[in-house]
Amino acid sequence: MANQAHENHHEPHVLPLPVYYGIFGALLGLTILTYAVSFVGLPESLALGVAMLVASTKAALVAGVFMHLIWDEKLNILVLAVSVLAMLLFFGVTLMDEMSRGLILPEEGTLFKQNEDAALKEAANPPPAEPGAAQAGGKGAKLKAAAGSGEGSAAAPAAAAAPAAGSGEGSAAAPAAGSGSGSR
Amino acid sequence: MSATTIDHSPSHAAGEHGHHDNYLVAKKGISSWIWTVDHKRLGIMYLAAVILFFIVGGLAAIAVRTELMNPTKDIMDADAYNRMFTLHGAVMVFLVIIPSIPASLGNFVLPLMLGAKDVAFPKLNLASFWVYVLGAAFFIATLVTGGVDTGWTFYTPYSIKTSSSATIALLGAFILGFSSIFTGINFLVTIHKMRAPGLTWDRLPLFVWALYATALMQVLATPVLAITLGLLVLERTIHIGIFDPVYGGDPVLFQHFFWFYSHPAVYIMIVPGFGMISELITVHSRKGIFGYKPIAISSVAIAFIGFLVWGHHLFVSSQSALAGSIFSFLTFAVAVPTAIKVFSWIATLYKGSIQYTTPMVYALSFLFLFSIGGLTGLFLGSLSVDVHLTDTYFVIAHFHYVMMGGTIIAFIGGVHHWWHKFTGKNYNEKIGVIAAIIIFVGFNVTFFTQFIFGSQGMPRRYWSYLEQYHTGHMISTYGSYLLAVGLFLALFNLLASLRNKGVAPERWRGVSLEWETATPPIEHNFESIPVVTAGPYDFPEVRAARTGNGH
Amino acid sequence: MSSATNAHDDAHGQAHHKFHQHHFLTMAQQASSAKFGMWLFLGQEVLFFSGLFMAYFVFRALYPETWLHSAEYLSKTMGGINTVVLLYSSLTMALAVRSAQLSDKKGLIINLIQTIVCAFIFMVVKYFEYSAKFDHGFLPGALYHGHEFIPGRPELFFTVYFTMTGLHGIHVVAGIGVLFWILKRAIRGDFDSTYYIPVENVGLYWHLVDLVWIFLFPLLYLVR
Amino acid sequence: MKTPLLADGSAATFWLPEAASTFAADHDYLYYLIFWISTFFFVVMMGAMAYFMVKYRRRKQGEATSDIHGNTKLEIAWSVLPTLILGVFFVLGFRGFIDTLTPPANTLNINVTAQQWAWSFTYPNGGNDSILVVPVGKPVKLTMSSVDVLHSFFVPAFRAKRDVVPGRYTVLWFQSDKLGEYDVLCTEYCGTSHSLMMSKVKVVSQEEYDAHLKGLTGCQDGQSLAECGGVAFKRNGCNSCHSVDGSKLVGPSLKGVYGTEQPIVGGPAVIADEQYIRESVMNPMAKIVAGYPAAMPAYAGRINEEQMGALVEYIRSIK
Repeated sequence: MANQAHENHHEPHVLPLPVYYGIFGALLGLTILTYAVSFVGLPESLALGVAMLVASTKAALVAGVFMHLIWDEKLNILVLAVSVLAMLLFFGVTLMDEMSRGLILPEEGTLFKQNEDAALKEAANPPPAEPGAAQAGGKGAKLKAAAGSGEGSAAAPAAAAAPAAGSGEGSAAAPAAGSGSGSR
Repeated sequence: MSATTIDHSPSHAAGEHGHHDNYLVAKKGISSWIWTVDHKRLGIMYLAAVILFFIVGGLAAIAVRTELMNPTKDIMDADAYNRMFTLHGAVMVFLVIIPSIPASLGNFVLPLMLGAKDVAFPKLNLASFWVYVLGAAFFIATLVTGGVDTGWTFYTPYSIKTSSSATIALLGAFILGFSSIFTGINFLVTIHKMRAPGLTWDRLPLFVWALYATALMQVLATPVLAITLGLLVLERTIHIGIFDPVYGGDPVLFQHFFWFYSHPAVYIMIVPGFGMISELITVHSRKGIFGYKPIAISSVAIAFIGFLVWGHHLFVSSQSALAGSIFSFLTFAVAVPTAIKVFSWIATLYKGSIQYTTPMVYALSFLFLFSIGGLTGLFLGSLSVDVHLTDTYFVIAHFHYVMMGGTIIAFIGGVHHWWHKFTGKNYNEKIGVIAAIIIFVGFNVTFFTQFIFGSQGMPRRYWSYLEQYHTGHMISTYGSYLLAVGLFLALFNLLASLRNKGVAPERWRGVSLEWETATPPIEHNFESIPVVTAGPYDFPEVRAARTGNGH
Repeated sequence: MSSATNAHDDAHGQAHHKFHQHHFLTMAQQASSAKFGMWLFLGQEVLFFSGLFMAYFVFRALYPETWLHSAEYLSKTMGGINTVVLLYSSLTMALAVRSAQLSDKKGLIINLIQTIVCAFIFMVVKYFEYSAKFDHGFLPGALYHGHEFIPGRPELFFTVYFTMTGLHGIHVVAGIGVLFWILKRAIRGDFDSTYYIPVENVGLYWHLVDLVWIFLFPLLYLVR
Repeated sequence: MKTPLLADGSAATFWLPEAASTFAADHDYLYYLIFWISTFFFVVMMGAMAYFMVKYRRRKQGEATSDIHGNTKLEIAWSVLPTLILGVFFVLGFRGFIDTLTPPANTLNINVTAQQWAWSFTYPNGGNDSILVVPVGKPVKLTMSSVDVLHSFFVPAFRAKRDVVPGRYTVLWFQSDKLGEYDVLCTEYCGTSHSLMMSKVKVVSQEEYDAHLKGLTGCQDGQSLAECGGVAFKRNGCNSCHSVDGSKLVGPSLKGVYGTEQPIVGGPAVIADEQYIRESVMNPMAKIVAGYPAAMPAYAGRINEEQMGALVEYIRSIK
């Protein structure tokens, strides 16, 4: 028959209270663990990995027990699995692109250094009528005191060998870019 | 899928003499329509809205083509032109093609095909319709506030900087997204939980399979569009910088976000068309479908692989070569199930009893046009050829062959196919066929020309162009006028039938469940829940062949 | 092959329930459909949030120094308190569903009230965190005017911070709304062991809000 | 790979424009390969359809049809065959794509700046021009960036296209062995005058190229300062937004503007003197003339002092 719904779900499936308290205790413990690990000073990628591992465990506990997924229809588990899979594909492929832009040509993977494109910022400021925009230029300039507004946005990055009209100013800006983090 | 019994359904299911009124007259007054939770009335309301917006988008297209008749200014300046092609694209994509088959035909037919009294969540269905109207109202509002000039793709950073009223259009598309998600959830639950007894997965009409694959994509992809457009609205209002290079954001990231939705959206648009064609070809040639399982499964396969090919819109956009290559590979992978479908439809005609009804003429012209659309996709999927062709009229022609030659033609065919079921009236068959042929000819004149001057290098979204493309544009414009004539003729033919009195006799009779109820259907669809004992295409003619006693 | 039976009045002899909708054959079918629909909605929520997580990962990869330094200005303590508050509310929500399953009206009401109180505490803590960011000029994008030097693109970090926690906050506020609705119905006595699917669905929604926070907390506050 | 389907490997055909770059032949080969294979399959499919349409048209209501549900061998065949053919297309396309992305060593490097709605090419000696002049038979590498929105650099005759993205560099290379003049088009929608954002690429002999390069920096001998400014005006694409005959384009016309009073958004009117013109070129956002959009990019760092002086002189001369 097409509808399993006729058959199942006659009586509610009730879990004993200690299960709930036990899961809550485990969640608290894992929270304390991840909080404590953040003070250890692990290298960044390792810290990210550990934090994600702990968070995934917590998520599995909440989804499995609090959301009753372990005892639920298989279909509902499938829904969650498919949506998480779609999300991971989205992350994976987009990140793969962002990380491999400079694979063939290094300059293609280079975002403009923040100080080099101050002129770009000036040029692209939205019309003053827009709220919030009017302040943008001023405080931007104040924060990035190192930036000279004259540096040409047309200048090629140091990586690109091509000399450009503004190359003089461009390379002058390059040391300041040490604080910026344009490249991958 | 074949059933051994010929006792197709209980006789009392077809309640021709029941004491229930049909859905059109069961309740009276405007408010009984506005607040209706009846999936059939909602389907009709969607149908009316979709046709209305198709006319709006179509008139915009005529205006665009007229302007392009000559390389110089014909009827509008560059700014007006940019707003006009954006209007055409946005209205056609968001208001017409996406809801066309699923929300209007699907809404009406799906519960009937499943033998259910309604969709799983009727109130959500109603909400979905009014959310659609609200989103459409935002789109219409942009007309009053001066239009939008970003193109329907809203590429950053132009969409951040433009002074046109893009914010309103973005909010409109954001809202429409939720309408689409609600419909998708509703359909998935309905198909999973509300099938009539005996209606197993391998007895579902292929239209239902197609709607299932579509709904899956609507639920999984549309939320990404919603968050993208939401971020873009914030980008325009408070400049949050995610897509804006001025603040270190990445404009190409927007394209990833956008196409992660919009490529599956292309399949959201075409897969229901596939389902529609499966119904038309079988019913009007009285044949079971050739290869039920491959067609059903390829719908779902296309839905899944469709999530992995979005980057083929970004081959020249500074996407990495690695990503581009992977996307190209997967794009070719999605071509295989599509090819299988087309082969199967053609094979279905073999040893059929083909009647040249209006819906069948649309189905055959779909096969012709969609084949061209699919094959030209191979040019665009090949990395090096795409470099030359992308962003030219070749792409315009390609997606019109798929979206219009595919989805819209299937949609019009479907409306003719079920018009009698919807209204109880028969339209003029001769005029219907003539209109279908005019549309077919006009379409090819308009868009095949564009393959040629597109290959020659004519870029898209150009208000004026170099002299060498003049002849092509002129032919294309004349073709579009012919196309418009055909479309209006088809519409008038359908509307004229509404003036006939009484319920006309049925001219073709399928064997899936929607044909088992009264015409027009009663308010709760079935007098009693039918029990299914055979597949969806087990026509008497097929059974006659099987038992060998065909006369 | 089954023969043609009339399924119309074939409702397993169940009495017609007050909340039984006519287009479902049985209460069990209705409950199962509603729950499947809710899960699909949650699946769509996962993808909805994924856009912002995507932005987080991309910009973290493009501006690693910014991420390392900007996170210093978020309070681990406040984030930690909110984590515990949300986890506790998740527990009370799960217990509320359990009470409904056992037809325990009093337990249901008490657990729902506890959940709502936790949601309010969460929003109050969030308010203090946000006002601290506003005072220091740590605002998204063009609004950013922080005085402390943070390398790279701090405005992007705070864009990601505000959009992620903001969208999550909107979900918490919406959650408070539906919790009040379900509380009202619980007081009216709508729910018992034969009909508790609205409680269960609101519970699923509330747990998802918790799930999102479980990932937000380490990503934004802890990993530096 | 030569292309056997073209009479001459480089002349324009019905489908494709003239081919003038080294990788155009490879591109055209694959294009025609896909074209003919597609045509073949299309004819077979439509032929079968037309045959069935005639052979199996309905002769009698209710005539028996057939109980065919599939044919496993046939279905496997028509799954595998397309897969193999598509695999070939992918591999050929991939190879061609990598070629267009990988410039050889020893390229001539030219920087491209795109803005609404003009192209600007910066040569190795620092000279700017609004058209691209390249020596014949030499690989050229363009390092491109945009100052405002997305653009796309497209030369149909070279089969070369690449988006130009603000905030990033993109690279496109080509080599042309054919003297001539080819169209440069913008193919990423960029606003009002998107369709007018065209330029030319001239493939010339090495000597002509060298001479052209020399003429780009500063003013020529015997040229008046105003004339020199007029040339700079065109080369920097100023004329795409500012007319010199009084007609209104995106920006104000410069006819007779020198020395007149200009209304400014959110501030007092200013006299259009030399100081104001300099500021307007270098930092246009400082004072926007009322009634016009704030659309002009900054030229600071892109125009040298000599050109700036000549520009002022030119604007003064437009009466």
